[in-house]
Amino acid sequence: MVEAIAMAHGWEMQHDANVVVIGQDVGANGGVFRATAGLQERFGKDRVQDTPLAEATIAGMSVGMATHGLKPVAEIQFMGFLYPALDQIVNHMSRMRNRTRGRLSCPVVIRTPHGGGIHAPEHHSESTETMLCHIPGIRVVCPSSPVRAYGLLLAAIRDPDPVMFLEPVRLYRAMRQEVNDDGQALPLDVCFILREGCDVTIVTWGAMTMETLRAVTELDKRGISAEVIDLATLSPIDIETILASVAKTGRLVIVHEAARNVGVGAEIAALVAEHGLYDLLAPVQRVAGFDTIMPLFKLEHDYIPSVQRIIDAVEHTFAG
Amino acid sequence: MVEAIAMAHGWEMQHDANVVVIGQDVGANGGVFRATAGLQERFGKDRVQDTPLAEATIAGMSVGMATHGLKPVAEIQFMGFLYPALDQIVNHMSRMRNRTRGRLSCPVVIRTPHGGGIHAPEHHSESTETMLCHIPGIRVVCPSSPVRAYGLLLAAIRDPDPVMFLEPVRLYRAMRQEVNDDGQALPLDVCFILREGCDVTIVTWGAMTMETLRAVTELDKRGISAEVIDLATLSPIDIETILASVAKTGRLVIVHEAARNVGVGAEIAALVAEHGLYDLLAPVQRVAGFDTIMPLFKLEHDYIPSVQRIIDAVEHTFAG
Amino acid sequence: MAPLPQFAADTALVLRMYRAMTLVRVFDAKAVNLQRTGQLGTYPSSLGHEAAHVGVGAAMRPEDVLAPVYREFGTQLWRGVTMTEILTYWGGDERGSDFAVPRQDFAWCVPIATQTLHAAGAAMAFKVLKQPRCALAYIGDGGTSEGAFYEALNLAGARDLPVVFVIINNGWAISVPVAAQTAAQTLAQKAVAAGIPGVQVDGNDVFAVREVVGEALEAARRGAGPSLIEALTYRLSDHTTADDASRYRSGQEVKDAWALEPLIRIRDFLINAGLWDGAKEQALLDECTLKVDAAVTEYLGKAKPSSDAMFEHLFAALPARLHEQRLIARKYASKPSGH
Amino acid sequence: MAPLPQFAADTALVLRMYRAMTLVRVFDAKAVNLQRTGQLGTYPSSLGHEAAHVGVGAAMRPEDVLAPVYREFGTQLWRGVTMTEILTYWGGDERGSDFAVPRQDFAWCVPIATQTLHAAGAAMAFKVLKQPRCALAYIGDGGTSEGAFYEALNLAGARDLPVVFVIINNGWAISVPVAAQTAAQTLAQKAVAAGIPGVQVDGNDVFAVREVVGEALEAARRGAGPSLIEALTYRLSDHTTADDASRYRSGQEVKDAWALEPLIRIRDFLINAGLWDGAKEQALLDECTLKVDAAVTEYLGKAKPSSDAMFEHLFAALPARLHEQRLIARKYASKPSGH
Ligand SMILES: Cc1ncc(C[n+]2csc(CCOP(=O)(O)OP(=O)(O)O)c2C)c(N)n1
Ligand SMILES: Cc1ncc(C[n+]2csc(CCOP(=O)(O)OP(=O)(O)O)c2C)c(N)n1
Ligand SMILES: [Mg+2]
Ligand SMILES: [Mg+2]
Repeated sequence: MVEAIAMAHGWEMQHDANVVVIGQDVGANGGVFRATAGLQERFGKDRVQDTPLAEATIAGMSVGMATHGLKPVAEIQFMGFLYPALDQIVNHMSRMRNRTRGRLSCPVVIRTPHGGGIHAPEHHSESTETMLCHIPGIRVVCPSSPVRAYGLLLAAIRDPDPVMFLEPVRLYRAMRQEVNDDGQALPLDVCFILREGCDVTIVTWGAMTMETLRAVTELDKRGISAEVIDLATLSPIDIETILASVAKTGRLVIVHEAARNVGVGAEIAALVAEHGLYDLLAPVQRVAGFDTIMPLFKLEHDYIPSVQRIIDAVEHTFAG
Repeated sequence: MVEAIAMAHGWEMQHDANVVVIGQDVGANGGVFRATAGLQERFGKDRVQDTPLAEATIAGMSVGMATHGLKPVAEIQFMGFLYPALDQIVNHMSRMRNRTRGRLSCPVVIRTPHGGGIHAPEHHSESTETMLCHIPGIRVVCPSSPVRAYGLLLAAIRDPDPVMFLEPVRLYRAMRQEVNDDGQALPLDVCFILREGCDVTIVTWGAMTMETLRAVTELDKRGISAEVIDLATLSPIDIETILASVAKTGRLVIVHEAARNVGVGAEIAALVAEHGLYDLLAPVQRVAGFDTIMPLFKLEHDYIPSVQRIIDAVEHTFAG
Repeated sequence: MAPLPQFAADTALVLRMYRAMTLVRVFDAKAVNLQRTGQLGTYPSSLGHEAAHVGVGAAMRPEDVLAPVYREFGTQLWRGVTMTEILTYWGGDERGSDFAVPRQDFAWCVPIATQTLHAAGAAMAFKVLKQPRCALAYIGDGGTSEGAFYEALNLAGARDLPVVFVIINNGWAISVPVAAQTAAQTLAQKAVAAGIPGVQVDGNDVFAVREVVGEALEAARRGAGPSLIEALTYRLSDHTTADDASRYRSGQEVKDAWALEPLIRIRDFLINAGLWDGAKEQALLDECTLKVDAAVTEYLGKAKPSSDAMFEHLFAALPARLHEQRLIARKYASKPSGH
Repeated sequence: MAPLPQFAADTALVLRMYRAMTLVRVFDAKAVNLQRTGQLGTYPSSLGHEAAHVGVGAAMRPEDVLAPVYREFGTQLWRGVTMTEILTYWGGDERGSDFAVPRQDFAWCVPIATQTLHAAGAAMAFKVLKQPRCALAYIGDGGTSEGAFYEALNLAGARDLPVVFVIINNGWAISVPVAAQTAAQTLAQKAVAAGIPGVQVDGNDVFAVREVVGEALEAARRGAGPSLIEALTYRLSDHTTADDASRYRSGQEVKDAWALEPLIRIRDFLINAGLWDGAKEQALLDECTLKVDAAVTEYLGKAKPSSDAMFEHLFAALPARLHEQRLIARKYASKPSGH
């Protein structure tokens, strides 16, 4: 997937001279995950800039650049290091258009790795999308494959408003797929149905699509046909697609890696409890990370929901 | 309510020499809302310290103080200025005990005003408790009256782990109540039933208890008996009390000032959809702030849920 | 005493600066009054800061970009922000930040120090886009304790950005005096951490401010990099209308500071130069009052925005998900009214 | 050249420092090797930093508190952290941070610069509790760009805290050289922003480091306030085992840096002083290898923690709400295994 991300950068920088890439080690090093590999050689040091080691700087300078003619695509090295940038994201990036009644705006993309599972050190495995999704005025996007990473990143860069772009680290290397470098964006604000089914709806996103699709293969064998929805844009949520699916299947399981308490899964469950209650044949199930600190890597696979947990949750919706 | 808060500080500082108050303008000025009025005169400049104007400093030094023998009670002047402190809260305060297997810990209280409705300037009316509730390893508490402010603040200071203490600004001056300065703490991790009823459960917290109780008076007239639950500890949620109430009433309305999308209301709705689905006679209703930027004060009362919105939501649960 | 800068010979300019300083003072008194009578929200007075603010305004070019904090009305008025816009914002209405002029300036910035990074970012845009423009960010003495401020200085230095940072050292950050913010003997020396020049200037001397800031901007414009200026002045008012400074500072200190306030000084200069007299002063005050009153009338006449305003500029186009909320907001909106 | 500090006459101490430097180097090579063979997680080598780290360790007192970043194993070993603990942490197990000794030191701190505020806070506790102790925080050259670092310096200065900040300037922050971090010609001068003393020291000279840091700590301890020390050294290794430094820096630069590496220098001193020879060197290396191997064996023998570990130290007592999750975690836990 990481090549698809570098490719999307390359396409858009080639076609829009105002796109500028900034971040720690994005230049000569091409990013610690190589997501910006080769860009500085191709587009020069003005358009591909290593920043000082300061996340508030990355977000704050993005605001200034975006309000004054550029389109910054910024990398925060890991999601666990995003917090010093939050002040600028919440108090400025998301508000500039509203504050000035459209006079100034912030077409910024902030990319950051998302989630665990690659035996990384402390603070390198976070998935705190909730904190971002709750902020009005920004979009939060999380691709689940190289093709979607390419298309959604192009859409994010072209969007006139700020987008947080969360890249599941487990997919960076694990997932390979032919990607057409044709500059075609995918739509934001909509889910993708990864697989149709009629017995149960499973909503998930990012790397958890992998465990979910594995669980679905097993469920097939057991005669349960699951519809799998990749949420893709985590905020705002495309609830219509989910409600339509639940209306068809009558059952809903939500799978995410982030902690369960006030996770994005809670919002989906709440929306379905509000608008689809009478379609539900069984209680909604959430399969999520625990409400604990993401452990160091010896236990990370005890934290990240397993295929078996997903299977059991689905079966549970048939148990009542 | 602000006097009750100052009183709780005073009691605990008197009885525990390790309690130290820090923050901007908490000293000679006694806090911009007067929540620390008189403390510096009483306990001296070592125990009641004005900090430099830097929120990361306030949180970061609290970590250092708490791990090394003190119990800091820190004030962040408004919730909109909490963001520079989040890095320390998420990455250290909430994790110190877990990281060191209990060797070091962070008995810190961070107090901050919560919500709008007092015609304050930009960034002075935020209620982003979601961002805090999603963090494992900290508690989030929000009192709804002077008596509860006193008792819960004492509990928060005495707790061996970090507590975020959110003080609804609309209650600071509006709400007056006789408070016994007897050093009696109230329990954390439990809700308070403000009013018993049998037709519908309304869960709310902080300043929204005011609109809710007004709505309930009107609903009484219409023959609807509402049970009102003050969530009080927003994380972890005392879901048992809520489920028991919903089992009795069959209907649930959640009222909060914060934006609706991935608000704490979503978690409550999700938990009830999971564990109380068969008790529900009608879809859960959430009455919440809009998923927009909290507007400047000319429109703040168009943003904050009104009594009428609550009444209508309750009636809606009887409409199906 | 340093010799007068060259521009002091430009009588029209000097008079314009004095008029601007007087206007902002008259405006300020009126705004405080509006707040006291319930017609304006919390308001941060600029009393005592007139020389610093007008001096900076006069040093900037229209195409430069200002990143203000919340109090620098003298600079904003000079650059074309209107008194009606100022009142509209502090009256709780976002439309006040939709400046008709200067379109590219940042709006007021309440989260202390964050604006310094915006200015650095704008300067980076000017550099990348090869535009001969500068950004200028204000910051208070208290604001210099925030990490964002140092980060902005450091970024500006490391990338040689066309940006100037102006510290308004008015002695206080609400109730906290400068000596409690830092052990640094001057705030200008904070520039050393970023390897950029730092200077102090008498912030009550409009000539000195315009000269020093003008030089810094010209240096930045010609590629000589950023700089930091500490303007020494005094906050003669309470922090805002919500504050009571008598709780934490002595009346004597304030009284002493009045002796150095900036208007007297330039007025004396004008009188000595034969350019000013009592009649002219009275005419100016009358003119200012008329202007301020006209702005107040316009402000008070504005209808409350509709609830749709919450949704209108959230995104370039409102996502489908929010259409229903806009309807709910309309249904429960309180009735529109002037106030 | 400055004269040797007095303690250089203390042969036992000097030998102890040399042994410690050698041990950490042997340990380091082994740790990198464990990572390469899949027996350890990402690991940040301390190759080239031995003099700086051991010098600091030797300057501190046991009752002082260390706030490390992630790489300062030489200091930690000196203070009593064990090699097994280090491997346990970098092997992905929180138990590694439960130091048997020194109980009050902070654990590794991955979010850059945040530890500087912890040290200042601990120093504040010592001050309020009137304990004659100091805190010492490390920070990298890259780390000096973070706002938190300046805030910590400023707080320490403003409140005269017993804390010493040591910048390990090893030339690089992953792929970013110091010159791209800041326009400041030295990192020591960043102290000026906080009004505290700042000095540079040769970080490859263990005598100089111990002397300069020791003086700073003694000053802090007797109430003379905080200070900032910049130790100049070089990162001879990749940033971590996950990095490939050949992408962004020249082999020649690294080769040149090897000529100044810290072990040769003290070894030459010992040999010249007649305190060291080839046989002693070989014996030391053998001894170090044995110690390292023993630690590795202990580390590899540790069973994987149970899933309960996620819940055990989340709070002092697990809230009721989480009991069910602990059961779910148990049910789905992967099987315990050494690795
Ligand atoms: C990040 C942040 N923290 C706290 C506040 C609350 N606050 C508003 S003004 C102020 C003092 C500012 O002092 P200074 O920087 O000296 O500016 P002055 O008001 O003197 O112009 C504080 C603490 C804020 N607006 N932003
Ligand atoms: C806040 C934060 N941002 C980014 C990172 C990722 N990161 C880890 S080490 C490093 C470079 C640190 O360089 P320096 O401070 O010079 O220390 P050194 O590695 O040279 O010892 C970066 C960017 C981090 N750990 N924390
Ligand atoms: Mg000030
Ligand atoms: Mg370095």
